[in-house]
Amino acid sequence: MKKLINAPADVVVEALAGLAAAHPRLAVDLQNRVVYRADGPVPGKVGLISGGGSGHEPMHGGFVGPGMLDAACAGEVFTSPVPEQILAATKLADGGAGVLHIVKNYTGDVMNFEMAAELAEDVQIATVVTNDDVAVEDSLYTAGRRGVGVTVLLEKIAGAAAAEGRDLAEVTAIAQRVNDRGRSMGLALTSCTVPAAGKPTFDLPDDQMELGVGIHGEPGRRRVPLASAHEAAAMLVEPVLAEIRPDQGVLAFVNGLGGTPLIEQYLLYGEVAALLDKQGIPVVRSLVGSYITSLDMAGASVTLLALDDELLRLWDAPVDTPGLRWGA
Amino acid sequence: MKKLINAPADVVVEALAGLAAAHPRLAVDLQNRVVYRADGPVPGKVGLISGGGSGHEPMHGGFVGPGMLDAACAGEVFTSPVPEQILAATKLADGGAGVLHIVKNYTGDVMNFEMAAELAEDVQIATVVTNDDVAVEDSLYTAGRRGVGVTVLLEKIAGAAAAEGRDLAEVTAIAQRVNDRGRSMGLALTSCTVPAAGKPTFDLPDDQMELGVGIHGEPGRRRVPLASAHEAAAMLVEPVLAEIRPDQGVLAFVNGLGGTPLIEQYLLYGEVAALLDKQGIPVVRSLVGSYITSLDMAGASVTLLALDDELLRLWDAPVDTPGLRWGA
Amino acid sequence: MSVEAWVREFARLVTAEAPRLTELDSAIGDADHGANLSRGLNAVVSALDTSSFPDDGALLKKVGMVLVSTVGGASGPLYGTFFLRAAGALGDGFPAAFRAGVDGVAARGKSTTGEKTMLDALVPAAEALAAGKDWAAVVDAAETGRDATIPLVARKGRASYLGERSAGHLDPGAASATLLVTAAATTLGADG
Amino acid sequence: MSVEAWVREFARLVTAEAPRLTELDSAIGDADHGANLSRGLNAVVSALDTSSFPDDGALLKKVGMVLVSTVGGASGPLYGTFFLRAAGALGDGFPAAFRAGVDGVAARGKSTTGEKTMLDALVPAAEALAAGKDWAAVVDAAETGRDATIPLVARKGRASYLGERSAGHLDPGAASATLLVTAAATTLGADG
Ligand SMILES: Nc1ncnc2c1ncn2[C@@H]1O[C@H](COP(=O)(O)OP(=O)(O)O)[C@@H](O)[C@H]1O
Ligand SMILES: Nc1ncnc2c1ncn2[C@@H]1O[C@H](COP(=O)(O)OP(=O)(O)O)[C@@H](O)[C@H]1O
Ligand SMILES: [Mg+2]
Ligand SMILES: [Mg+2]
Ligand SMILES: [Mg+2]
Ligand SMILES: [Mg+2]
Repeated sequence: MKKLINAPADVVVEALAGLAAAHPRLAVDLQNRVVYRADGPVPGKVGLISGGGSGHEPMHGGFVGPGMLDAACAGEVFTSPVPEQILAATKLADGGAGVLHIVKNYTGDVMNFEMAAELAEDVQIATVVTNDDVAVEDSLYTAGRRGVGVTVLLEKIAGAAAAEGRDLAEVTAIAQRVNDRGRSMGLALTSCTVPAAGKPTFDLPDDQMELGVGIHGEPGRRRVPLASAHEAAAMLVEPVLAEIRPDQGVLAFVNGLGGTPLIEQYLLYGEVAALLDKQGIPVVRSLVGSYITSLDMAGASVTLLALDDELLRLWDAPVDTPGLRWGA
Repeated sequence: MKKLINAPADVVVEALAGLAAAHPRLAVDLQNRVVYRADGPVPGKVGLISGGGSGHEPMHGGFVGPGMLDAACAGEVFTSPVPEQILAATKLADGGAGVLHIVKNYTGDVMNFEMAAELAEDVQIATVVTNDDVAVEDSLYTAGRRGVGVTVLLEKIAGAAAAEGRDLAEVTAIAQRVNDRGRSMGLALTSCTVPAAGKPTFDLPDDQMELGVGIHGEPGRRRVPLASAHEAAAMLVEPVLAEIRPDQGVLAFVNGLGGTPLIEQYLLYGEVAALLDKQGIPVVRSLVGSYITSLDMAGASVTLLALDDELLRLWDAPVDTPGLRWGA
Repeated sequence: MSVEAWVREFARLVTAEAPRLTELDSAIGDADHGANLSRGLNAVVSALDTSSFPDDGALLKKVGMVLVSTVGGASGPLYGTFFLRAAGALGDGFPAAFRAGVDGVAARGKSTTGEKTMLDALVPAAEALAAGKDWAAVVDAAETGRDATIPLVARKGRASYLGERSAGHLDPGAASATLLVTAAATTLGADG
Repeated sequence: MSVEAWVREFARLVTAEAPRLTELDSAIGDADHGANLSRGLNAVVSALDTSSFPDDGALLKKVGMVLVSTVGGASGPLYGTFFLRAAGALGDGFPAAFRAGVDGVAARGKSTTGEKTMLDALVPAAEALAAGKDWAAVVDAAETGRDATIPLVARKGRASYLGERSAGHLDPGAASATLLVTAAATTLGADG
């Protein structure tokens, strides 16, 4: 394992300390591993929090700031945070108008957020669970689909809605709409290495890739021969398009998983854009970069969000976080 | 070699096409591999161009936009662009007030920019050569030091000066001051793989790292045992501090080399900040991210820029590019 | 009978087996089950070392709360709920307490047997206990349930994302749950 | 004597040896010397195939311009300058033209022999040509100069960044420059 870290057990706290040091407008409660707006909570504004295992940076801590999250709590690497942390984040985000919990659909995340919500007696809480990963079969009888790339877009758009002064029900409805209109699919060229494990989670021969991979180093749905970017784009875009109705154009999001550099992400984006163009689907906005990662995994995911006028307007609204920033 | 690409020979053009597709306010001359402002050139404004081998994304194409570069030309991977490309970029950036060539100090870059400047008869050209890498001994009798991380900061700051309406001599002087006041040092945990070569440029045992590495997969100054982030920070910061006089505080820039995820970059930033704090050097601004990369190389570099009032003000000025964006 | 000894023995076994639990989790999960549980059980042992409790119910409640607040992931709330629920039912005897814990896991996890989870080891053990079987039979029930997860296609937890590819691997939670049962047999069985 | 044959033979050798040139560049550079030069010489061959030239000087000038505009890196301007300068001096005979080319490389690269560059092969070859040595001796001079780069510590080009670590490796540019000389011997020597 080759990583710029000290002891594996300290990775999360030390990375949070670095984030806080680099961004003076963020504060961090190192005990509870909560990143929050140093100028928060904003009175009268709906608070937004998210959280999850670490290893997905900049998500979520890097999305704390005006126009996006009010607080984020970080679990151990790939391990959802515990209720106490979520509760601490909730309180730090509560400006009196209620708090939206943005939860990625993983059993651990869902249960820990549920327990936190049960404990947060004096704060009004709403929850939205993202489950956009089309690699996983959608079924009532299973844990269901994972929450992946849509989470980033949702945090931005719901954050803009809250910044506009919408109430908790409205912000929740918008968040839910983002989740409903967005889908994702990912692939891995290499495994990641969890610091505490010290070796790659899975072995992947040089001539193969994992298709339908998540963001926790879990193996994908199937192993396929290493493909060109052109073929890979089709493998990612087609199952996504099978599930959304982009009547007013899409936001196309190509995401690097941590070990794949930007040159490849842009090359893949070009293939994705060409494919959408061929299908007559206008790309109204785009996002290319490593925003929801899986430690050092090489690979990428594609998320398409079927925009509507309101989602587009909220996407374009100012945001001022370490990970996403414009108009500010 | 596992990369999201098609044919190795097409990587550069296809990545540029993707960049242009993702950022409608950028245009790209695919023939000359020049990225330029779609709304440019700006009449009366000093034009800024840079260029170099590809494989360092987002640098330089991702730094084209208001407040930074007017155009950038991309050579083959790790190969400086040819004079024709540089000339094309110069013309696309020329708003009548002259063009600043920002050149990283590599023999090939310097010679190709020189030849381009000789050919650009009707444009007034000034040149600044960045050479901030303290890993290389500074000597009149050699090729001298490499231009690395300072280039990013210089493009931002000189870009802001040009946007303010400064003339070519003033913009050049400010650019030169950034170079003089900034120094960098890098290390690699792994080699990168050049697409056309198909295999890692060098082998690096699991328990070693290359200290004093550049951004072209060239081996570093020496191979040292794999160190903790704490020790690595000292190895990077100390030789840099030996060469600058940060009388008014520094801009601290921790840069990922392409294969190192943000969680490690922030962790390293925390170590760098702690070290500077211990030495009583105030960190006035910071930048953490993969801004000048070496394909998929795992590793990081530290750049410190000794700020002064004017450099700080220009750093804070609005910038609107794919790679750096604020205030816009 | 000492539930404290049971918990300490569980902690000892998990710590010893942590690498293997993580290994199992690498195959069909995210390579953290051993790290998660041993982190939590270390915290439990510290809490036991530094506190005293009015009764066993209070002790188990504390165990549950420490697990909930230190483990995270899926197994934190599940094992935490197990001990919290067991604590509340301890007055009805160990088999009833164990059953209550297992029911808590099923409720918290919205899961049942046959979905390739810790329940596949826990439920047979609870049934064997309820039927008054001896400890060897109880451990055997857990182990049989655990091994029976191998061919299953996961429907709950992270392994469910693998679909058919989850078959052929032992569920890490079923492995750790079997340690819980083994620990009970070693400690509670000694005087039972 | 045909300079066109010379250039074509140089292109053939570089294409054949490209992987080895890149290999040499991996050790002390950035792993692209073979790719750079073969890309440029492919373009040169295309240009030769599709154009005709009034004289050899015009042809060599075209070769230089194509190299400058297709190779990039350090070797593009250097080999480009070599051919551009050689083109201008061809009227004074091949040895003088070759010398002019070599001087152009030194001027463009601000370099001299002993710095572990292509000049270490080019300069001895130019001197052997000037001294009227036969082609075998000219090639031998280039090869000896090339091999003498191995122990040198690089002072110019990318290898200079390695400092002492650059010693022990053959300079890739010296290797490609030796192919230029070999190509001259094979083609120009045939009728000389
Ligand atoms: N819904 C559920 N019901 C019961 N047990 C579950 C459920 N989901 C997961 N588990 C158990 O949790 C184990 C995984 O625990 P762990 O690796 O610590 O958490 P995570 O999956 O969050 O990384 C699985 O092996 C399985 O036995
Ligand atoms: N200043 C110089 N003078 C002469 N030759 C040089 C100089 N700098 C580099 N070279 C030659 O160029 C070769 C490298 O060429 P190439 O790999 O194509 O370019 P780059 O170093 O830009 O990647 C070196 O091996 C060396 O022989
Ligand atoms: Mg986990
Ligand atoms: Mg090169
Ligand atoms: Mg797990
Ligand atoms: Mg080279």
